[in-house]
Amino acid sequence: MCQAAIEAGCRFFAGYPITPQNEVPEYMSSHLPEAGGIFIQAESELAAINMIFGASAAGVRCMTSSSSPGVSLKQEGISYIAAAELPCVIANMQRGGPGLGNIRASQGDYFQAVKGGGHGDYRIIVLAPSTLPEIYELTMAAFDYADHYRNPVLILGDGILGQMAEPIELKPYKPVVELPEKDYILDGCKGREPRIVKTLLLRPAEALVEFNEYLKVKYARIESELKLCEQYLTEDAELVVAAYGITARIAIDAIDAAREKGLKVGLIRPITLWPFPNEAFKEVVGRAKKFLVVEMSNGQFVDDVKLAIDCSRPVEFLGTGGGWYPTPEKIFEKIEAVYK
Amino acid sequence: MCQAAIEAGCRFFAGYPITPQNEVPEYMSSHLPEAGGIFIQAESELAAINMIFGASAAGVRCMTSSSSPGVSLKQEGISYIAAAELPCVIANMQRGGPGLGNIRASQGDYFQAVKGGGHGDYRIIVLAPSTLPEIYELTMAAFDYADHYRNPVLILGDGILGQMAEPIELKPYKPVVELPEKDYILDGCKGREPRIVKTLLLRPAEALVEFNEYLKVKYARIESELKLCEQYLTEDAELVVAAYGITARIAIDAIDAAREKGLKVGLIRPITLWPFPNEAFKEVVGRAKKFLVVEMSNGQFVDDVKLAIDCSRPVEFLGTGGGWYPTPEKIFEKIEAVYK
Amino acid sequence: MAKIKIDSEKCKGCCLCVAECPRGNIRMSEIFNNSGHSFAEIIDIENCTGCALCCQMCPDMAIQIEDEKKTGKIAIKESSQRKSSKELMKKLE
Amino acid sequence: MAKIKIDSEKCKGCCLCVAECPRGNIRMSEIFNNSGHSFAEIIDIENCTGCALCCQMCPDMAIQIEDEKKTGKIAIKESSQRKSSKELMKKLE
Amino acid sequence: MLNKHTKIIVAGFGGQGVVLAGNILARSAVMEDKHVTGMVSYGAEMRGGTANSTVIISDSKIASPFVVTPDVAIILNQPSLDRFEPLIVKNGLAVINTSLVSQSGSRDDIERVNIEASDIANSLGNKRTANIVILGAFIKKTNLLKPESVISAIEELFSSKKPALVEVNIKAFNAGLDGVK
Amino acid sequence: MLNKHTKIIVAGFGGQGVVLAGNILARSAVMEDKHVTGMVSYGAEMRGGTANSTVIISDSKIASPFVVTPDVAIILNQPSLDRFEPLIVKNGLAVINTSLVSQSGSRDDIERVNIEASDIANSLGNKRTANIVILGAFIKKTNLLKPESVISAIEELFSSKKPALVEVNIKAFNAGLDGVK
Amino acid sequence: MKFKKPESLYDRNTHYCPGCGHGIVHRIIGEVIDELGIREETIGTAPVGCAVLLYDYFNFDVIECAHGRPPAVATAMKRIHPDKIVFTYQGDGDLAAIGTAEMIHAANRGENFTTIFVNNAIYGMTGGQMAPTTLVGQRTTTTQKGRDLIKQGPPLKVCELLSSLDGVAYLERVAVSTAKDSMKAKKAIKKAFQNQIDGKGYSLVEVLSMCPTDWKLSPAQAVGFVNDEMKKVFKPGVYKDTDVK
Amino acid sequence: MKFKKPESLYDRNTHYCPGCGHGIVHRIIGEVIDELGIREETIGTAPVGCAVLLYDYFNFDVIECAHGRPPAVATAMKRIHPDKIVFTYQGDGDLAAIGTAEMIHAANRGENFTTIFVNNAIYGMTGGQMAPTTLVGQRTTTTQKGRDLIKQGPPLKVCELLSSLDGVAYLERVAVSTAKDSMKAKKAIKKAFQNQIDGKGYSLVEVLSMCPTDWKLSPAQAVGFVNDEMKKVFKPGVYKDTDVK
Ligand SMILES: Cc1ncc(C[n+]2csc(CCOP(=O)(O)OP(=O)(O)O)c2C)c(N)n1
Ligand SMILES: Cc1ncc(C[n+]2csc(CCOP(=O)(O)OP(=O)(O)O)c2C)c(N)n1
Ligand code: SF4
Ligand code: SF4
Ligand code: SF4
Ligand code: SF4
Ligand code: SF4
Ligand code: SF4
Ligand SMILES: [Mg+2]
Ligand SMILES: [Mg+2]
Repeated sequence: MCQAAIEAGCRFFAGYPITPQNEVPEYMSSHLPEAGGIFIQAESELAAINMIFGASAAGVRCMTSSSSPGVSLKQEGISYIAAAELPCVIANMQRGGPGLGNIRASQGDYFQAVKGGGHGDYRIIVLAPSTLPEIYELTMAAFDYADHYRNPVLILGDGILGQMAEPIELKPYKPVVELPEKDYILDGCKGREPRIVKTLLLRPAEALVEFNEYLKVKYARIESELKLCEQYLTEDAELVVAAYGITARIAIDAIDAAREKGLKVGLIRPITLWPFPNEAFKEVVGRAKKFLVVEMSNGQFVDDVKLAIDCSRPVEFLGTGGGWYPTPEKIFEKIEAVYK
Repeated sequence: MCQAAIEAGCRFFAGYPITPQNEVPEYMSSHLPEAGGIFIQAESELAAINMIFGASAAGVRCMTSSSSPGVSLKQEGISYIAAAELPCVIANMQRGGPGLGNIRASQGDYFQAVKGGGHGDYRIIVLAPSTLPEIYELTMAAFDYADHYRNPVLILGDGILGQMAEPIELKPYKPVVELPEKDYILDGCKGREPRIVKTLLLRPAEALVEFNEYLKVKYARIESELKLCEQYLTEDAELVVAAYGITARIAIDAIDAAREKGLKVGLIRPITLWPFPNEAFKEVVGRAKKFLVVEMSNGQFVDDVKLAIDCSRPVEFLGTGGGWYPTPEKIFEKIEAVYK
Repeated sequence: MAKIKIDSEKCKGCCLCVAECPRGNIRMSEIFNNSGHSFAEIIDIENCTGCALCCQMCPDMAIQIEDEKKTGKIAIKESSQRKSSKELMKKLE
Repeated sequence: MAKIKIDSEKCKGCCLCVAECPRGNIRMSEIFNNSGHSFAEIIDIENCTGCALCCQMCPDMAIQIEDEKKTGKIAIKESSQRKSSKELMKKLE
Repeated sequence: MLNKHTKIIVAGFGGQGVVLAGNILARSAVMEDKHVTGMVSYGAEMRGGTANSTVIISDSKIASPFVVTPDVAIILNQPSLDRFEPLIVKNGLAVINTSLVSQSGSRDDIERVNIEASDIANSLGNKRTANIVILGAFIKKTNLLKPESVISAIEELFSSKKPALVEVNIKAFNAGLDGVK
Repeated sequence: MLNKHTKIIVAGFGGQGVVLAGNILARSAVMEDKHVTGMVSYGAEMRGGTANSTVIISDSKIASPFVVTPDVAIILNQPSLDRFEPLIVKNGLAVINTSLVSQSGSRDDIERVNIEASDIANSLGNKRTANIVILGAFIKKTNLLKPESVISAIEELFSSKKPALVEVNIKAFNAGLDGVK
Repeated sequence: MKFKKPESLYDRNTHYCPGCGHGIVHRIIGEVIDELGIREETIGTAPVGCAVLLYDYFNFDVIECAHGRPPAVATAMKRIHPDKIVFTYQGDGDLAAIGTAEMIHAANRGENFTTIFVNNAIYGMTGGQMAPTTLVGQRTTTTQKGRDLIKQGPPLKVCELLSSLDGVAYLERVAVSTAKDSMKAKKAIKKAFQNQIDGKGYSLVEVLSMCPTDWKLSPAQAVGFVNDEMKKVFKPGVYKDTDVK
Repeated sequence: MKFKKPESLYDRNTHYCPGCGHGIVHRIIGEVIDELGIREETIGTAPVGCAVLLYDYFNFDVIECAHGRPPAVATAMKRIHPDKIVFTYQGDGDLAAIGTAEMIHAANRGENFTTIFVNNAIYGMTGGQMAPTTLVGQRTTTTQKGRDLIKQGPPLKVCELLSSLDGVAYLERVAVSTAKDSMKAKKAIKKAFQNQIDGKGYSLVEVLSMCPTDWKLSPAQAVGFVNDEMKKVFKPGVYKDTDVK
């Protein structure tokens, strides 16, 4: 992730240590300065996210990273960044919650990430990689989406992705979308009118309403343009497992086992959690009789699946909360149980 | 709200000023000490919510209050309190967002309140009053629910409710649910084993998973027991307007107008937003042909309405973001437009 | 004599300049400006030393001094307030 | 003579007591305890003054002194570690 | 929208006591066992600028507490007239503090009560009572509430915080009542 | 579950170098262009206690990176044997550091390779190389990876951080290879 | 003598109350920036507080920050644009309450930006609640009987607090409650900016300022409150200056 | 001489690394609480940091707090139970980084509880990142070439920082790097608790402590680091004592 970020031109990182994502600031602290960038170990997550606010307004590609409790502390800042329409990349390597919980992998922050844990009607783009090579690619793309849409992008990973090893083929950075000129940067008003970055919209009285109308349109545009989703053996699947991130990988083992037993099971794996790839789900609905949602939480992702298919098929659920992962065996059992 | 809180035995309040809810700490600062309680103006919302964490563990009924950005800052703390199963009451008098936004009334924090803006699989009870007398009653009840379920209760109001006047009939406090003995209080271990309040569950490795399983059951119990909802003219309604809080009041004017024109329109108003009163919606679905969701946001509450009725009816939407309220006229127009 | 100007529409009537003037040379108007404030007026332009203490104190940048060398007339912007409170008082008598 | 006791299963082998003993009266074992640590041993119980400096320094409360008056035997809990590293060394020769 | 309630707006500069005037109306209505809601708005400004306070008084339950098109506008200064006069319902009423409002309004489908409230207040020795003077005029004109209720409300609201001001405010109210033929 | 991959677990005390051993395996597999995933777990403890590292090596794509039932368990101490032996698949393999494991395991449906890795490491003058010794034994037994790959991986991983240790670790690896007939 | 609106300020009426000290501080900052010729190099940060709209008055780049976080934002800004002039403008709620940690750590890291700290002993914008700098005995909407030493503690003295930090270059406390004070304040603020230009590290000027509205005093009384009460507790003066040994 | 496990501690092995200072501090606290006879009146707070599990070792009521927030929690606890003994136990990350604001304000309010601040110049639990108190030149996982005075600023000195606050009753810095130091530390900690019993207000004892693991030193070397390096920068001594005029 870090390599990808630096490769993609990230030149500012601010973070505060928290397990399980300490590798990120540690890597950044030594490699970012070598690449001419700035690393700051902030005094807290609050300071970190607000440094990102400043860094983004200053015009550089920037990133922060944390894990669940730390990301909760960043919610106010994220709302501000979204409101100021500043691009940035935020990583959440989720751990078991609520509270201090534990440091195992989890997907318990889905709601926070996808619905928005901060205040107000804002949206952030949420990417959910499931392999290290994908993290590499999506991290690069995250900076592009952020700049393209002038919006925060969250990489929703988990403790496992943060601590596992897998070979990555290093690819040179190439933007995946057009990158508009940054005409909002604050760097002194020499030769131009002063610029203001702000989120308070008092006057005229309708200013904030209009801004929210604008945001609605902007978000609708993102929704229509950006939806990533992967499918596996869904062509003839009667039961479609829906899972994202690391859970999807585990599900594949279970699906392979089910296929061996002749069960027609496939997988749909959203890569963007917001925007949610509704179309892909709608497409699959035509064929599938049932869905099975598997997630490392007690049920958050499941709502979006239901909404995506307009509740038109039964949606079964297998969840594990508290930083524990479902084994392929468990998923297989569940598949067998719900498959009819 | 404050009077109700004190009447219900609230004896600890910690808050940080923010418009539009400054009346709350101001009232508390003078009246709570008179009632023998403790008022602390905290140095920040973070400090405030963590003081509540301490106060609740110390065994007193306690409360904090804020508005949108301040509530974002409390998300980590709320996750901790939910994880520690400590009772407390939190008020959010929502204002326009995202970011600093403005100080008008808004319902833009629905997701944060209902889905949970903090990390992990926790739930908080969310009450959405629409009149001052209801605030009075629900505030008292909030303390009871909090104690009964050992869970945080959020009163989701808005800037208007915070600043309007309406006669209230003062009623003496009477618990609405059974209040279990508080056997978790920390007050020194004289004559008993030491107690620990904690949210880190490391050992055995399954501890947190088991705790989350338990939480799931607890939440399911709350869901089955606690659902408040009001209906207005839904018996024969072909179009049902769904709205909560202040918006529902505005909708009533529009519905009355529609009725005068012979349109069969009714209102369903959830009072508990979590647990969501699915049953009431299901009951209405049998008769209604269509739903119209009205909310002061660009679309957050609408998802829960769809899920409550299993997407079995068209759900139209009228939203106003940015701290602006829909006028009865606008709602009426929309009713006319979608009514067929 | 300093070319001192008080912008009556900028003035919010706080009176801080009045206390600050070493010559006691500023008073508050009896009429109101558009924002409803009684505003500061120079009593005697000849008496003003141009020390700018009033300017230093004014929170609203309502007082400016154009140039200390040249003499000139004090230009108090005409308030667009319609009636002075004195006039009102009279009516009531 | 102090009735000093080192609990070898509590000891984590940090050696801090060794440096602290003014009599140089503590050494580290050549065998390991159940947690895999070489642990502290009193060299000569007679030589111990019971000054408790070692106790003050021990991060693991592994050293206790029962009573300064009475004499007694040092009770070093037997480690349940099976082989000493010396024995292992020998085998390799 | 449905004219079952009387919707009132009191508008002026911040500092002219519009909030207090609204409170007095609301309190008086409560005393008469009417249904009432009150609301305050500081416009877009935090400090200075205009402020307004809206009150709905009714014999039946009030749903929406918002006042978009007032039946009565109690106007304390010029900008408030400019802003709210166009919103008054047809055949509605404007009560105007002519001490601070010079241009007469543009509507000819509403009624008007003019009173030099600020001047009267000044003459009573407390210019801050213009809000109460104008309330008097409003009550005299509409009889929406009993003068006694308003006087009790004034007594109640001032006596707790500033008892010294009870008297002058009652005077102001009476001056307002008398100011309208 | 489906035995297309070789699932390996390396387990011992924190500090015995289980993570490093896992890394070396993973790195060697990458050099041979195999698919590989690696993962680390510190158990429930933050400090001290047991640690383990799991590696999956395969010729085809790897989905789940978790190892629940290892094909091979490389065991550096007694608690790890107690914990992981029961999980080894039928006909799987346990490579055991008998220097620190006295009770022999209870399974009779698995293969066993015993090596006194800690003693050998000690004899090489660096007791921290027991993890590498045992890797040698494992490679010798299974031929899963080429010894040269492992040696390259050792060179690569140490040369950047602690070049002084390259030599003794290669020695340790070779001693491990030789330790198994 | 000449006295004109500085170029760094727009010719606009402010939203501040009559007699509010913010206006004076704005004017001084504008003059200093003009005199140093750095308007086109300057990036200001706006706090959440009565001065949140300062970008409506200042004629240069400004970023409005979340309540209390200007030091974090300025840290990033200045590190990324080391050749620009960055300053934070913060109230006592913003800097000394919710933003305590950010302020202390930016100061201690010796970030090379300038802080103008407007201490009016109250939360102005939210309507007059107690601030960390509220005086003992001072009435506010949340201490209606006056701040109590036991319940709310003594006022927080920011210059004194920061003076022990090795990373800080310059600390001075001034006032704007008399013309003389304002001139002193200007000198201090100019030095604080000059320090930044010279790369000396973190400089903070605390300005004792009037809030007549929330103190419920007339502007003249408010000036008196600063001169007679505040200065007694918050002693004006230089608290640290690495130039002076 | 007699030396036994205090009643306030359970007879358990800790999870701390060999040579970790937390164990010594625990023992001292246990002894002090025993000696003052307040075990059954005591409510401790656990930080997030290596000492998060301290409730597994202490034999009295404990509340585990969010990272950095023990002072807020303790404030509420003590105000509600003024007759109980409340203390916070915090690391340098917990107290001097993320929890700076809470610590300063509780101290300044003069809350009548006791803080034991374990300064080991590193983030122990998360694996050795720089702490605010990391020494200049000290290598950590986020300052691999050593803390740089310019980039990361000088170490934050908590006792010096707090000494200017009027609300604070007692501040002392001690160490546990020698037996002698430990005995001094015990005296200081006892006084800090006694102050609370006597209602004197906020007392904080900063304890310089070893973290051999994350310093990547042997326990003996770690002791040397405290004695030779840390004490040079963090000078032991009494920084404030309202008893002494
Ligand atoms: C997170 C958050 N908390 C609280 C507020 C509300 N708030 C706005 S300004 C302010 C305090 C203003 O006081 P100060 O910083 O002293 O500035 P002043 O208005 O006195 O100049 C507060 C608490 C907010 N906007 N955001
Ligand atoms: C909000 C939040 N941020 C970060 C962390 C991760 N974290 C846990 S402990 C710790 C620092 C520990 O250092 P210190 O307070 O010095 O205690 P030590 O372990 O050194 O005793 C951090 C950053 C967390 N748990 N929660
Ligand atoms: S310039 Fe000096 S003398 Fe002239 S009016 Fe102002 S203060 Fe008075
Ligand atoms: S100081 Fe300025 S605003 Fe105040 S009265 Fe004088 S001119 Fe007017
Ligand atoms: S008690 Fe004193 S003399 Fe005896 S072993 Fe310990 S340190 Fe040495
Ligand atoms: S100090 Fe304690 S733990 Fe360390 S070696 Fe000595 S007895 Fe063992
Ligand atoms: S409230 Fe106070 S600080 Fe704010 S503008 Fe008014 S006088 Fe100034
Ligand atoms: S990491 Fe450091 S502070 Fe934590 S237990 Fe180990 S030695 Fe102690
Ligand atoms: Mg202030
Ligand atoms: Mg530490």
